[in-house]
Amino acid sequence: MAQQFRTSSGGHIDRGRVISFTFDGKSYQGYEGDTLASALLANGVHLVGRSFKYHRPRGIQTAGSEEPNAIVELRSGPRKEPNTRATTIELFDGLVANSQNRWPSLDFDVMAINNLFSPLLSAGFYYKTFMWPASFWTNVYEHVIRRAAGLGTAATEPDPDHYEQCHEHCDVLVVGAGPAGLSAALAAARTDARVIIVDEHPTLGGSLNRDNYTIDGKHGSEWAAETAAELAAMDNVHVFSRTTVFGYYDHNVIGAVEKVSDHLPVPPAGHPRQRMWLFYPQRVILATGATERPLVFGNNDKPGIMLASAARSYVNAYGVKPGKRVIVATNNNDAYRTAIDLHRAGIFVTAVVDSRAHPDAPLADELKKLSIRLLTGSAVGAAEGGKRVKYAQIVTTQGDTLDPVRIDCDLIACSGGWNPNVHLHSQSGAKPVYDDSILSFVPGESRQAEVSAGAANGSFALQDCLDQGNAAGAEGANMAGFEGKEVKAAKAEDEGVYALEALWIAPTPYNKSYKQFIDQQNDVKASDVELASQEGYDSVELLKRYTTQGMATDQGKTSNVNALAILACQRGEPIPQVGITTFRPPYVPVAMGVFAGHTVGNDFMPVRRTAIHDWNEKQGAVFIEAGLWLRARYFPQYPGDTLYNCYVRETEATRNNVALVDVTTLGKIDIQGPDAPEFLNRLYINNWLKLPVGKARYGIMLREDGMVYDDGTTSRLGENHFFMTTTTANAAGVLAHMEQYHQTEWPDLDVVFCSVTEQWTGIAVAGPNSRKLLEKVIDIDVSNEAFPFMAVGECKLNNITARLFRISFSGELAYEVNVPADYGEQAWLDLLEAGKEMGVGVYGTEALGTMRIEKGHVAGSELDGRTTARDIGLEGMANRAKHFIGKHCSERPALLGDGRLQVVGLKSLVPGRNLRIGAHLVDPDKRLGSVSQSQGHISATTYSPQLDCGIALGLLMDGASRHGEQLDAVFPLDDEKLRVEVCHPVFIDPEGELVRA
Amino acid sequence: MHYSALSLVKQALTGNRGWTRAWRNPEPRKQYDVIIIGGGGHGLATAYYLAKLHGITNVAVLEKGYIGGGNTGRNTTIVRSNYMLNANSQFYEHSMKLWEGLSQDLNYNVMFSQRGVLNLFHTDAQRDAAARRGNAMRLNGVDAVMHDLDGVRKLMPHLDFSKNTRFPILGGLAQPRGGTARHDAVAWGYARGADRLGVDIIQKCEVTAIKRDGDKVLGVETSRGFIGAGQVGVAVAGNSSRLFDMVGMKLPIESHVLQAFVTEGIKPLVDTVCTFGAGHFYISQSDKGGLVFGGDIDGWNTYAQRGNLPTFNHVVAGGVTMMPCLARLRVLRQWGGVMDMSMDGTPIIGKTPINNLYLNGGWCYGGFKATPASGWVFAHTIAHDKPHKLNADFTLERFREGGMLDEKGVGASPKSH
Amino acid sequence: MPDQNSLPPRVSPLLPRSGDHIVDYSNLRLTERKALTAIQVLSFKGKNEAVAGAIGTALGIECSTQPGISNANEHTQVSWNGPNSWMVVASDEESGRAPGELLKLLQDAVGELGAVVDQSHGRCGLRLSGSRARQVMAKNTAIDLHPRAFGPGRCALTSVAHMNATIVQVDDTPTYDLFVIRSMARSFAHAIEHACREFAND
Amino acid sequence: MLRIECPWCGVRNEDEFSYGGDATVERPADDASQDDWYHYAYTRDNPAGPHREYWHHVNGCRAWIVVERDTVTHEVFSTAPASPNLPAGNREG
Repeated sequence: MAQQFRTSSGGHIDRGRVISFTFDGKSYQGYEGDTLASALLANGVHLVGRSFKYHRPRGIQTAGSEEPNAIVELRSGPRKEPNTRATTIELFDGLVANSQNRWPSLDFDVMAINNLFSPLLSAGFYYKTFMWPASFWTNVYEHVIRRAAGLGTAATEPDPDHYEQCHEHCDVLVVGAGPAGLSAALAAARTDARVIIVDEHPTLGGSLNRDNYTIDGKHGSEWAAETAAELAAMDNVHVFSRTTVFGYYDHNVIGAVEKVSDHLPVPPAGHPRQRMWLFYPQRVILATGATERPLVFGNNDKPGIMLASAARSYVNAYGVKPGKRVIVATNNNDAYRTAIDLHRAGIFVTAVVDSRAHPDAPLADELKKLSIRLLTGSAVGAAEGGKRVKYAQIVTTQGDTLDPVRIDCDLIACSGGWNPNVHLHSQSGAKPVYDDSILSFVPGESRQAEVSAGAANGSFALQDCLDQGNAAGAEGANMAGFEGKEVKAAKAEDEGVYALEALWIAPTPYNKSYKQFIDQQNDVKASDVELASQEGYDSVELLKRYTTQGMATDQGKTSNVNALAILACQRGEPIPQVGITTFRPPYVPVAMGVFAGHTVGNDFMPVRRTAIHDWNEKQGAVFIEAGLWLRARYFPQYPGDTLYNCYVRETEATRNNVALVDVTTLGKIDIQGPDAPEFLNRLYINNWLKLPVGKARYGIMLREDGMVYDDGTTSRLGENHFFMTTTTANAAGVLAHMEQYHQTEWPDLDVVFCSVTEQWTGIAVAGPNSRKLLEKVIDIDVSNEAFPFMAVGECKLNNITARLFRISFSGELAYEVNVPADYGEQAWLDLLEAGKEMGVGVYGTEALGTMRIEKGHVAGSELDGRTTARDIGLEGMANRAKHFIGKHCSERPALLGDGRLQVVGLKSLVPGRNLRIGAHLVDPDKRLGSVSQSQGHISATTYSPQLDCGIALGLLMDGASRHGEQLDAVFPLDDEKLRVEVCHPVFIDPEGELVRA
Repeated sequence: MHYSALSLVKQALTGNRGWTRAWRNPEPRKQYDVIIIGGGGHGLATAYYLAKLHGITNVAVLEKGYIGGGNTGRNTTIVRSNYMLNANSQFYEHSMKLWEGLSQDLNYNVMFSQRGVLNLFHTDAQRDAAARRGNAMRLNGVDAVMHDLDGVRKLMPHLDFSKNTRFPILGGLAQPRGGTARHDAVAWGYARGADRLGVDIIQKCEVTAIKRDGDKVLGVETSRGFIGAGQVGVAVAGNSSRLFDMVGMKLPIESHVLQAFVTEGIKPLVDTVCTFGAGHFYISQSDKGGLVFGGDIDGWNTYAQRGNLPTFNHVVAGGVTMMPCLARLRVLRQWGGVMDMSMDGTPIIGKTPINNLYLNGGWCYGGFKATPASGWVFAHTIAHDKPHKLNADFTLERFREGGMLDEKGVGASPKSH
Repeated sequence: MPDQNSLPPRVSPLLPRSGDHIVDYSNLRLTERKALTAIQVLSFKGKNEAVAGAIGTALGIECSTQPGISNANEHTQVSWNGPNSWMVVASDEESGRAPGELLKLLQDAVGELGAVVDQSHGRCGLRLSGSRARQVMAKNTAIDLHPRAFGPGRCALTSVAHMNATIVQVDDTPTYDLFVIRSMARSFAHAIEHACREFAND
Repeated sequence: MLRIECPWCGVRNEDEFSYGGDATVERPADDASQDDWYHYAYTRDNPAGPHREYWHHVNGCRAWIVVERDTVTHEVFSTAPASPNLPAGNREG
């Protein structure tokens, strides 16, 4: 019969909406409002997983995100999510879940054999063995361990869903929508402050949806619903449900994850699966409640053993009977609610086992009225049963344990007390402090603009929660600058007293040794803690690392305090002295997609395109990444065209005729002001004061440490007006560098500058016929007399106002035309049109590289941040009589001495064989593969059509003085070597006659 | 006691009651021949090699908290020697060789797993740089393999190999002997090894001042009183500046935080260490099943050992771009370790202007993999009062003289290394 | 040769998406502001007030030295663009000015007091308008655009969709003008469009 | 997430800024000793506690600012323009 463990009525589920799902291939039914856990329990399914190390059967221990045991593989295919807590999965139609870490089946798991060997698998056992023979570790042992470790299996296909990140500011942020959180939000909102309230559940209310409280004469859950509705209706309030705050970061920045679509089979079109929220509140109120801790006794991990509050949740919130015959075990008053609520739901509560000698009298009377047996000064010493608890051995907490009382049951609901959820408080940088009255940690002194209220603050009485929330809300708003008249908090009818007495480990029946679990997910037992401390791993951090307690996916939410207490017992010290481990984000595990957000795959980084990009694309250009830019690398023309014959063709077209190249990506900086010349003079190693208007000059700038930073030509457009070009790679860096020196070192210089990289499209027209081409479209005289090498001027290209520069990177007669970018493509087309009859070509970065190598122009691969001006043979440019950035550090002895890598040219001595970038230069005739001293490397290579030979630029130890030497260029990665001759880096036209022609 | 399969079985049969402390918990003596400040992997390794290789056993390691509680226990446990510059390549390769016999040497399984390290490249320029580095490695006797797409696919089958991503993968440079180790075990193994040779490991002992007589150190003031020493070695990377402030010295170091992250445990998915070339992201899978990953430092001075969001988001965006199936896996923990970021990205191991005071720091994020060699050369430097040739280039003086070892070529900018 | 003074048409960096609405929902619209004139003005040392005054007089629009302020008439915006800088943005179509006229006007007004730099072709302008516009912006920028913190007449230099951008609020709809560098225009428009999709059917 | 107040633009997230390092190092005069230049280029106080440092509002108004920040708690005590000659940002509220 379906859902035979449902109560006849009650619960916040919609019994009208039946939902089907499957677990381990078997179909079940539940109701809307169920979690996977409540639906499984409604169907009597308690065995849901196997433990990490011993593969012991495990059930459902909690009803929330602290669940250590009931973790399953949710969904399938590319949407599969391993290690998902059944207690937090909202049921949806067609949900598919499977148990993990078992083989062949959950019911029969062969690895359960580990249970027998458990004494061998004591804490840290792997540090003590698997060492012989050495090679066996990586090849044998580790594979076995790795396969055994881990829980679920990950999807291997790309995640089809989308994630995004949003930002919201507010005056008061309330975390948690239980009694404290709701009244805090209400109090703050009434002052008209901007309020955000966040709760991880689909409905607000927290413990009010779990317990039978009365507030202002209504059932607690009713009051919660009405308050939530009131808040939602206020336009200064933003209510987030299904949203978990996972991190409290510096400067009061709060990270949260909103599960937008996880309660649906797939996200609706255009909607993300999950969304990260970054909240920027003035004040934060932490109303994050408390987490119940289990009792530590023999076999306390068996299916059918759950937290007392969880049992209550399932009955009250989900209308599910978690058992038929129940023992409630406790060391405090709170668990009595469980006994009473379960009894009222028609479940047989066979006994309440209270470790305290003298429990609260009124509660004892109430039990008597309900004729529930009460055992005082007693505890469950051990549970027995196979895949479900069958009976408990009850021992007395004082005196001997030799005649335990056996009580049959199918559910043990236990409470070891409550731990305030101080995680976010701790993440904020504060230190929680130990409070002896509740045997747990409570918030300490605040380090950021946060305050805790209610159970999170160690106050478990309902009226205290409402009052503290109310006060914190008003105060928070007030501190954020909002006044409001005082409103009293809602009135609770509840005299709950907590009255906790310590019971860290229950005595075991007949003093037999049992497995008493502390961290159930990582299978850490009380005996492991004892062993660790015996071996000297006795500070709390060492303990965690050695035993792995608290390192599992539940992050020790239910185990940390118990472990600490047991360690303290071991060391015979009070708990505060043993210390507390700091909590780290995230509060609950959060999908990586959430942190990645939208900027993944193609959107990982923006693409930068020049104005000529579309034309290049139409021509079938092959592009290359240059920073974020896409540049045309070469232009295949015919079928079968390769990189090689394209760049050869494009180079020859340039050298023998004329061709265009898009140089838009170079950085361009407009510099103006009376002190502009002086500023440049300090920036560059060479002289700038006397550069005539209408002229360009090549410049080199260093970093303060004396290494070459960037190079380029800068032109003087007017007396106080310069136009600088930088390399593509350093465009942004050079501007920031200039701003830094101007604002932090030389603020008195009257100069301003801004980037104009984007304003201009740059087109280089290069080749012996470049002048002839330009004459047809440019309205000024570009003859050598009127417009000599390094001349700069304004002109019109057809009707477009343009800037013309007589500069050359190719080493040919060349000009560079800059036009406003929206005209860039038109200008490019006009130039092609004008050059048509002379057969103008285009070229890409590959041919550009070929020509700069032939010409010995250094570029990024030589200016690798480790070379000085001297190393690249341009020390002569430096004017050391003036001051410039990097001057002094470039004069350090090691930079002037021998052994520096210096730029050289290299020629392949093997006809038809080209050199390779990344090859190293070594003494000739060394056996390939032998360890040998690298004397340098090849930084840029090409085949030179001009010289019909493979040439290269390289950095060679003391290279400047080694022209003519022969070396081997070795490429051990591919077992290649090639004989080369060292030469001057300028291969063609050393006098520079062509550029001046 | 000696660890072996046999001892495990014997203890198992007797309820594991016979295991003794892995290291003693001694009271500090008045005077030691050598004091090592810092009970992390480097300090403990130094003490171990001082005792084992140089016969200096009257040694104390002073740790302000608990051993291995600093960067040793906070890093992403990657071991590699895939450096370009000769000095680095040779030093880290020496470390690699020590790793290869470490478990047996220490009789403590440090779980050194040579599953390989793979650096992806996505542009021609990156491929060229990888070639230069890989060839340099080979010339220095270090293993290196250049992989094309198919080679990469064999090692990391679940990466995004499509062209439909911002920076498609072109290939990768691998060091097959690289891998990972169990970070805590390294500290504990060296501690146990040193302890067995007579070294005193003194926890909860914070150095508050360094007592000097001119340019000679006499000993250290600590939270547990004054302790005299013939020589003092400082191995507190992350806090080197604070220690040397005690002797009025400024170092070419800034402290920055490097974050690390781990996901929930899953069955084997990532079988090598893999780094993304188009963003800051590297990943490996621990023997416990968690995917351990990291990226770039946050890039500003800090001594706070905690994580932060902007870098986290950028790092994960790179990870999901590289390997799209990661998106659904959950991050379990985010933490941070404080790095000594040196001014050229390379460590400083050697003498200082103060005669018997020695510095081992500036590790940036290369510290863990260096642990064995770092201790090895530092012990040699202290024992002989001069550097071994393996750390001869790692002097403090190199910055003054212009002998920087700048792998990245970004200059005196710690945030960029 | 084409006729002496006819300029070729300006080519939008957003082609082929230029022109029509990039997003056109009932509650949301993303449209390119085509062929804008954008002039950056920077003041020399100690000339900030003078330059602001000169711009104000030349355009008849108050040019504020106060950060984050943008003033406009029906066709021209003057927005604060940094400690000593403003961006003057106008649509020649709406203003009826000839190409280059605004540049000349500002050059004459500013003279030796500062630098006047044409950025018209270096910036792409997009207009995002509709009841959902603020939610779309919340996905792309961390700054607070809530009416209590921001509004018409305010501008901000910040990061939008991880790209440097200028936000100018035009009206209470709300309507925002977004300016981004030309080369990134397509990536930028794509990111904003993607952030809008959630609201396609509401 | 550091939230840094730009004197002109107001409080912005750290990812709008790029870090410029210790703002207390003073650039030596051209005739200063090599030793001075070594310390300027390389050595830092690197304190655990209050630290004066440069930040560049590179994704904003492009101003360089001096921030006084605690390197342990990350608390920001003050921010100010690096340049005395940039017009002050008399920002409203």
